[in-house]
Amino acid sequence: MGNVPDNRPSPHFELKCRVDSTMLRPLREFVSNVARTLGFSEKQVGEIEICVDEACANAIEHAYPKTFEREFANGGRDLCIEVQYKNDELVVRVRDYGCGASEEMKSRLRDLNDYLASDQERYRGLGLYLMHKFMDRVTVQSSPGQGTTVEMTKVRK
Amino acid sequence: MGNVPDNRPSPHFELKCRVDSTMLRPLREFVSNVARTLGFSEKQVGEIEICVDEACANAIEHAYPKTFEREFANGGRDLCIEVQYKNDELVVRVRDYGCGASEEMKSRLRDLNDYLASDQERYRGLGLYLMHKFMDRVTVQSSPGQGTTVEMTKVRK
Amino acid sequence: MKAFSFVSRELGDQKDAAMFDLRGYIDAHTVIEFERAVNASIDGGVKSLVLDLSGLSYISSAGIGAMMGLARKLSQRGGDLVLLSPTQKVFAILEGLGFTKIFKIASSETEALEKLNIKVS
Amino acid sequence: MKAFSFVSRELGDQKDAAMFDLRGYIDAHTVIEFERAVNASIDGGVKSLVLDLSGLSYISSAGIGAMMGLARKLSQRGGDLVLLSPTQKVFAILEGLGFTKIFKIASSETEALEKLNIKVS
Ligand SMILES: Nc1ncnc2c1ncn2[C@@H]1O[C@H](COP(=O)(O)OP(=O)(O)O)[C@@H](O)[C@H]1O
Ligand SMILES: Nc1ncnc2c1ncn2[C@@H]1O[C@H](COP(=O)(O)OP(=O)(O)O)[C@@H](O)[C@H]1O
Repeated sequence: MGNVPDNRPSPHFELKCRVDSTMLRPLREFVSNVARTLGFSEKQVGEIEICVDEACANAIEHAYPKTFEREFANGGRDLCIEVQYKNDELVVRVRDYGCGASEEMKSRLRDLNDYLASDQERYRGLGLYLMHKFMDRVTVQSSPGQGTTVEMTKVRK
Repeated sequence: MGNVPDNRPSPHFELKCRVDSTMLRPLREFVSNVARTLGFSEKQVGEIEICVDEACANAIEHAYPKTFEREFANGGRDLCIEVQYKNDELVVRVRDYGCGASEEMKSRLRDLNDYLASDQERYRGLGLYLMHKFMDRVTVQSSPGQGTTVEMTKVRK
Repeated sequence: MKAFSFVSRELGDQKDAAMFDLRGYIDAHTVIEFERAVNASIDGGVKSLVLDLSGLSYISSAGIGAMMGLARKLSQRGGDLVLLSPTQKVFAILEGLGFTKIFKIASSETEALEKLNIKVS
Repeated sequence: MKAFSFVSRELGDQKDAAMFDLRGYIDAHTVIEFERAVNASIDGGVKSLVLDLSGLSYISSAGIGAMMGLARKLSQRGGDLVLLSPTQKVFAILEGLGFTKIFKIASSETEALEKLNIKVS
């Protein structure tokens, strides 16, 4: 668009919640519904939906191990989803306040062949691979004990 | 339930946003989707959806008259939706930071006959009537210049 | 998946009756498009309208209010408005508010035409 | 509107082949129920499974991982897994990740049975 000002609204959302995994559906569908409203194609909407779901599921499953449990009544987990849209880019930030992730996770972009070679009751480790596959940019910020923020950007096409 | 502790999770959401009316859909569907996930019937889910929509539409349409316009780039409006569930009750609070509403609006529970007797291009004034009709409790807090909060409670049946 | 769209066609033998097949939802945002469409039709001479609601997933007070205004306008011109086949969800909202007693509602096109006193050739 | 449910039945003439008709979605929450259902079936002697995905609205990595584990388990027992008629949305996700080359996917029940070498009487 160059110097032409963009007169379309730049919506912004900040959703703080305490939830368990039953609420993954309303969370992922909220963000994908925002993307749909912004004119993303149904294919892109589906890709955004699964990436948001994976990031939120990770926050719920991995960020709060047993030692944190006591702080959260009734199995709820604190997380925050931020959504911003500007210049055809949807930025989604999923933040938790948990144990933080290792250096390994940050650089983790598991090869699909590793995944396929593993033999498990339920294969795991596809979440970050998937985010990198479906989003245009993914960054993970985390330090042990400080919680984790996954920032994902999708360009509308 | 008396003294028996409720072990089901009590989810809590606080959604702050800057939006225009195009975003009414993702907002109302988010809250109704949370209600669905909590086991509300489809009929109750539909009633919650329209009440949330009306409250948000009011915040977007009425809370920020022209004089406020300058503060909000690109036609965005600030509002906050809080959702809480406990002991079979869903509480939804829709808050704006606008001009506030008159005493008249707070007590307004327009009779359907008044509505029908009015002759307009587009009939108006059904929003608060509808919230009172479909929700179990509705309270409006507002003072001129302080913004408005509509609190609505729906009991799961 | 457009938020709101419609397809319109003439109804029966008359040139002043039309059917609008509504798709998507009518809320405070999309009501503008709905009003533009039906007003253009009225300006073109249409007096009687059937709104097919079977593809309408949602309606808010803005949409109900627009349909009330439309019904009033048509009756002032000697015509009428009939709502056809609302989904269970939309019907429940209209019923809960008392509008199923106010709007003419039909469950088939034949019934809708009868309610408008339109003969099918 | 349950989050996840299924209907299962025997397939063809064999007693060790079954069809699961999946409804709803499989994510990190509902995957537990999905695994419970298919594992009970395997414990009951089933070796070959067709999962009808036409009613599955969504799948996340948890569901894909569970299906991968299931396929591995069945092949270890001399059986196989076939996915039947995924919706466009689910197919797009599987395809984007490369899983349409890994899972056996059929677009009709006949094709699914052929892929399992099951004869229909
Ligand atoms: N929010 C988080 N907090 C702490 N650790 C995390 C978080 N997200 C991911 N991880 C770590 O990174 C690993 C890889 O995540 P992912 O690729 O999504 O696969 P999976 O969740 O199936 O294990 C997880 O197993 C976990 O150890
Ligand atoms: N958030 C708000 N801020 C300021 N005024 C409001 C707000 N919500 C409602 N009002 C006032 O109350 C009136 C009645 O609202 P409502 O019953 O929803 O009908 P309508 O929005 O169709 O006028 C509005 O016309 C407006 O004057």
